[in-house]
Amino acid sequence: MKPCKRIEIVIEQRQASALLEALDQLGVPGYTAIPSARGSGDRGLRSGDELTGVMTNSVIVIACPEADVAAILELVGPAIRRSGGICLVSDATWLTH
Amino acid sequence: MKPCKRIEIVIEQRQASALLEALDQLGVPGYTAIPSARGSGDRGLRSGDELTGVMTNSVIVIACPEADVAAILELVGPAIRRSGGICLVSDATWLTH
Amino acid sequence: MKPCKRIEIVIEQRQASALLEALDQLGVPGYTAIPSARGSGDRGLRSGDELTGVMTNSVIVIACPEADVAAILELVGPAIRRSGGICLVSDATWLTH
Amino acid sequence: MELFLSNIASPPLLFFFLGLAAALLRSDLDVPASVAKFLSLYLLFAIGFKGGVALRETDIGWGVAASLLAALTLAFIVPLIAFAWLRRKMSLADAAALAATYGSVSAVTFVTCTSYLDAAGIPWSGHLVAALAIMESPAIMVGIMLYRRFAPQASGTDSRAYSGAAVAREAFLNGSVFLIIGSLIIGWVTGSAGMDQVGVLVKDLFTGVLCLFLLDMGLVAAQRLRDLRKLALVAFGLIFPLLMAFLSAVLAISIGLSEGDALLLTILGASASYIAVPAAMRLAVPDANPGLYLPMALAVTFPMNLIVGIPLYHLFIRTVMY
Amino acid sequence: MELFLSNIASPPLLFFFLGLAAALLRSDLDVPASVAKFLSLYLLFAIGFKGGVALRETDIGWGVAASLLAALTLAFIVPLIAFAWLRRKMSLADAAALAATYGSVSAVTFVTCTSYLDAAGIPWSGHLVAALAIMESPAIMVGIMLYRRFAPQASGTDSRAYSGAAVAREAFLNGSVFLIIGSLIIGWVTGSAGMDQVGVLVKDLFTGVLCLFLLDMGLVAAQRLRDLRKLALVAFGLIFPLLMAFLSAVLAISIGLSEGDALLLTILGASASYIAVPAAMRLAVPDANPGLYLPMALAVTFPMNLIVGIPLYHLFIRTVMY
Amino acid sequence: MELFLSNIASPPLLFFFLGLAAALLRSDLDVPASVAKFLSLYLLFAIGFKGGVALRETDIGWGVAASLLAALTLAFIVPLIAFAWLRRKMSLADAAALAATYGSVSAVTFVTCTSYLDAAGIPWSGHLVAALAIMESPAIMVGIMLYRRFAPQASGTDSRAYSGAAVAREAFLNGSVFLIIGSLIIGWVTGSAGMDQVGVLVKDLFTGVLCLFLLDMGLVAAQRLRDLRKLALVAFGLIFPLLMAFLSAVLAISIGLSEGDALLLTILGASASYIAVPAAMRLAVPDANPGLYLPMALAVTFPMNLIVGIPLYHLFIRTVMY
Ligand SMILES: Nc1ncnc2c1ncn2[C@@H]1O[C@H](COP(=O)(O)O)[C@@H](O)[C@H]1O
Ligand SMILES: Nc1ncnc2c1ncn2[C@@H]1O[C@H](COP(=O)(O)O)[C@@H](O)[C@H]1O
Ligand SMILES: Nc1ncnc2c1ncn2[C@@H]1O[C@H](COP(=O)(O)O)[C@@H](O)[C@H]1O
Ligand code: NA
Ligand code: NA
Ligand code: NA
Repeated sequence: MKPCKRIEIVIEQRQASALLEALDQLGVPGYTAIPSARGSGDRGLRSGDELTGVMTNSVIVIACPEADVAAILELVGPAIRRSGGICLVSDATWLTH
Repeated sequence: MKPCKRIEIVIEQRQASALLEALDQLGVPGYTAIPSARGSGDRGLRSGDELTGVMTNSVIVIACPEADVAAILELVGPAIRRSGGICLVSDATWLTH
Repeated sequence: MKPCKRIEIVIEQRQASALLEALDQLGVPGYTAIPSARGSGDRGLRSGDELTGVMTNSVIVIACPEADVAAILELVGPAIRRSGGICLVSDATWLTH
Repeated sequence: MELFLSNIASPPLLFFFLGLAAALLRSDLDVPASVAKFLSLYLLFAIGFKGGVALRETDIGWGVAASLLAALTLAFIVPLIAFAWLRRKMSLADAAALAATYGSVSAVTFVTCTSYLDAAGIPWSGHLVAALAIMESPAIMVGIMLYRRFAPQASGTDSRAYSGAAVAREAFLNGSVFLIIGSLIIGWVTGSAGMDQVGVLVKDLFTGVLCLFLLDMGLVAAQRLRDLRKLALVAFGLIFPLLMAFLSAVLAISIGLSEGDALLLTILGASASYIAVPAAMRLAVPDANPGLYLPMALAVTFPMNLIVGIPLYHLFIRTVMY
Repeated sequence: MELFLSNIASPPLLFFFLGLAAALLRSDLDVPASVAKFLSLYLLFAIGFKGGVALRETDIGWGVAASLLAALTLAFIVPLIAFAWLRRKMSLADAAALAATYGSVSAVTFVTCTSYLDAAGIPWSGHLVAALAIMESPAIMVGIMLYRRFAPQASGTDSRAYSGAAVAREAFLNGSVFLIIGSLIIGWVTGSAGMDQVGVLVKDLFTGVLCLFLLDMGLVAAQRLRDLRKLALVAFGLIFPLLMAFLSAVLAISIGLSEGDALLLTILGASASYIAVPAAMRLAVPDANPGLYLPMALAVTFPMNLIVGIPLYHLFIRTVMY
Repeated sequence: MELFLSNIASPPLLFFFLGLAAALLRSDLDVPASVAKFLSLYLLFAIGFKGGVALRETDIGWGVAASLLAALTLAFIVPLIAFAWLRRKMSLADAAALAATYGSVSAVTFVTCTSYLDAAGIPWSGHLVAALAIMESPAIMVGIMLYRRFAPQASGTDSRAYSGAAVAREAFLNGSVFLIIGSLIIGWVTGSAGMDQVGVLVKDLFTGVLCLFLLDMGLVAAQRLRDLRKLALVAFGLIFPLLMAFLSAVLAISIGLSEGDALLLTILGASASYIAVPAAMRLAVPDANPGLYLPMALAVTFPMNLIVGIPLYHLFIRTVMY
């Protein structure tokens, strides 16, 4: 087990692919993305029932060493400022294999 | 970054809308809800393959200041006592934007 | 509220059922499983758009007392070594009901 | 015997067996949940529309009134009998939920029965679809009312309890009830001109889609069966519908329904709901265990009606009528 | 009056009302999102293919060229009028997004109108489907360009801003635009031999599937309506399409289109996009509020066109033409 | 040449190209995964049922026995050849998985080939569907057995290793294998009476649904192609099927199959599985890289067979036969 950071991002589904590509280029060790989440926040309700994905969120989880966090947040910040969402960082331990 | 609490609720899908409405009225800063989760717990297996949503869970995540936690738990407690589920609270930091 | 551990596992969807059955037999207090997640990691991209579930992940969340963690990790470790995935452990408090 | 064979050798039932077999052998065959939901919406839409169009061509007389009255009677009596039977044997909540489950009806069983009649060339009337629609809700209300009436001090119903309006909403605005009634009305309003526009979807595809849906129901029923290990409950799920079928068939024959219509009313009396009622019970009677009423309706009574029930009731009706 | 009644009594519109009613009464009826998406893909595929096959049998002459030119003209003018109207009343981003929304078209409205014409036995031409395809993209580009042109110092467009190529991609490679154009071309290439192979799916099932899709659109439209509480916006969503319908109808008649084709061009001018444009706007104009343009197009303008618009525009065209 | 043109100008293939184009141009067109899954279930159900009904009308004689024997022979020989070829060039696990992939068959390729034959008016027999069903499983077992036989000390197979029963389950109870065999049997049991009930779904809609499914396969194939950057593998995915097609065609002609049946057997030999086998390999040979065998079967061999293979093999068979 090694200590790590768990970053959890909620972002509009249509913006998620671009963010994931940017994260890939940054060289994050990996990510997991859950599509089709509903939500509510400053920008009102996203009911997740849309034909277009416009009103739907994706949830992205990244496990990474503490050292990577700053660079990731620098990518995530502008993205969620532009079109809404949240980003939480917490401590975890990672089962190494 | 500011410290916050991350509340994670697993509740039966058919009860989720009512809970989210109640949370809205309480004035939580926001929430994200992931539908169609399977699960198992004290009340047996919920296989998530039902036509009706009866055997399916939703996962709800709320990021909020510590001060809000008590009021939220007061809403969540009776709901999951009635029809099952869990509620976890942990520490996180929130990227402010 | 009582302290507990939150275990979060990302594993290939087709391996998830076997793992959940094994966890059940071990006697975990419960679990929640979210299907159809995309992801990327050491084994490349899993785009989650497959007809077969081969390129799709499941996310499994388990809340349990600290004492159970070791036994669970012993099950999870080999499973994700074989076919990929991650396992994170973090602290939380559990709303008792 | 012949009836049984021709029933079992029909494509819908064979696909139901295929689904059962796949699940029992633990094949990884599965139908995505959203698609199964859609197939069920299609079946409600199609049977409702067909029924409405047929109803339009009927003159509403004594025959229609008698069927609907008989249906309504069954919808109130059956849950009361079920409750009386079960009350002592389990918790109040479970007994009430099972009363609602067995008092209400299964649209898929009904639909399979119409396809059985069509294949056999036996005519049936559109107002039986109206009977189906009428019978879905009352048992839900009866179940909830029984639960409340007998609850010691409204146990399990805390401050955020379920209001009367909410009960009615669950009973009448339930998605499947609403869709079938709506389609019935639309079919009735647009008549044969409407049928010309949507007939290929509503009629020509019907049995084929039913095959695909029953394939999934077979998969789901076999999985649910694993959850249900209490023999007494399995016995109830087999015997109670037989008795209710007997009651319904006698009623149907005594009010002079035709062979096809009598069989449909019988199957309504004998079938148990596994879509509308479970959804309603989770909200209205949350302390009843869905691990009981769901598999009993879906994994015991539904296959029994499909495989043995339909030809058996048919045989009974034939024997009495001719 | 008769036109209104025959429109309202058609199965597709009645199912739209059923969906509206279900949502307003808070029934739990719902169509899974993935299925609704698929139904919309089917409608684009079918209308595109039908249009392409029909186009093949037309000789491309003045009539076709005039319709397409008229369509293109509307596609550039309508968003400019909308923008001029709205610019002072709201933020730049919202005005630009609404201009794109109302300048573009709704394929589902168009498709419902073809089913209205088919039911009435009025012929229409395949090249109107080409007009539909042509009109989807330009308004998106106009909207984005207006937004950039008037933005003080490119506000809201930071370093990761939206490039010109990306704008074009949103406009032309949008999934629904791409599918309808592709199906149109494939229908044109394979002609009636192709139609023989896929005709049952593309033609015979069309109205039936449209019923199911409009059921879902009714559900979604009523839910969206709740989000929209500004009366001025509702008024715009009702009045602006009427004016654009008037403009389009006059244009259609003056270039000599037939009754059916004129109605289709009119509905193209009057309808607002709620699938292609919102998807594009979220990427190109992220600071516009989707809580405005989405419900206005989907919950105000779409039902208005379906219920009142189609027969009203038809009446107007008839009155002027005969 | 004519053969190529008529193949390429068919609606199913054009929709496959449309899907490829959409993905290559990075359009956001997409078909929901659950719907794509359902369309594939439909195709297996329909082809199985049609084959079963046709089989019933054939008298099972030498011709049928010879085809099935030839199919079985190919199912064992092809994976062995593939393994011999690849063994030195990659890890044991990858070689075994690719052997299974290329030894098994693609039902969608087969189905597209039947639609090609139907459009050309060339008859084919129901027992070729039985051949398809027979060929799906053996290669899976051969692949797993090769993997075990050559593994140094059962590397990669830890204590929770894969049992023999599990291997058989993967091979024979795989969802798609099970559905096609089940539908074949049901078609055979119910015969033309069954076909009367489900014919519109199973026959009239077939090519149309195939168009929609190939649209999605085009989208997915183009996306998968991006993952595959090794030229040698692409070459294998193009050349190996050609050789196996040659082998199969010679076998087919030498046992006296008709033109249509020979083409179907050839396409079975030449096609590679991208649904059943990958699912099985993930469990049975987890250390093989799905990023190799999945894109090779889906993004290289499948399009090659669809676009070039079918008419080419047809030309070869024609030349030899007449
Ligand atoms: N406090 C919160 N807790 C959980 N999710 C949130 C919260 N605030 C916003 N979100 C999610 O982020 C999405 C966009 O948020 P916003 O930009 O605030 O409208 C919402 O639809 C929610 O899914
Ligand atoms: N210990 C646990 N960890 C994760 N999820 C749980 C746990 N216990 C219960 N759940 C979830 O909550 C649902 C209802 O739980 P219960 O009321 O215990 O049957 C289950 O179906 C699971 O999805
Ligand atoms: N650092 C990470 N953070 C989040 N998810 C990850 C991470 N690494 C791997 N995953 C998930 O685990 C799956 C398999 O990972 P791997 O075995 O590394 O290819 C990926 O498809 C991701 O969904
Ligand atoms: Na009943
Ligand atoms: Na317009
Ligand atoms: Na092969």
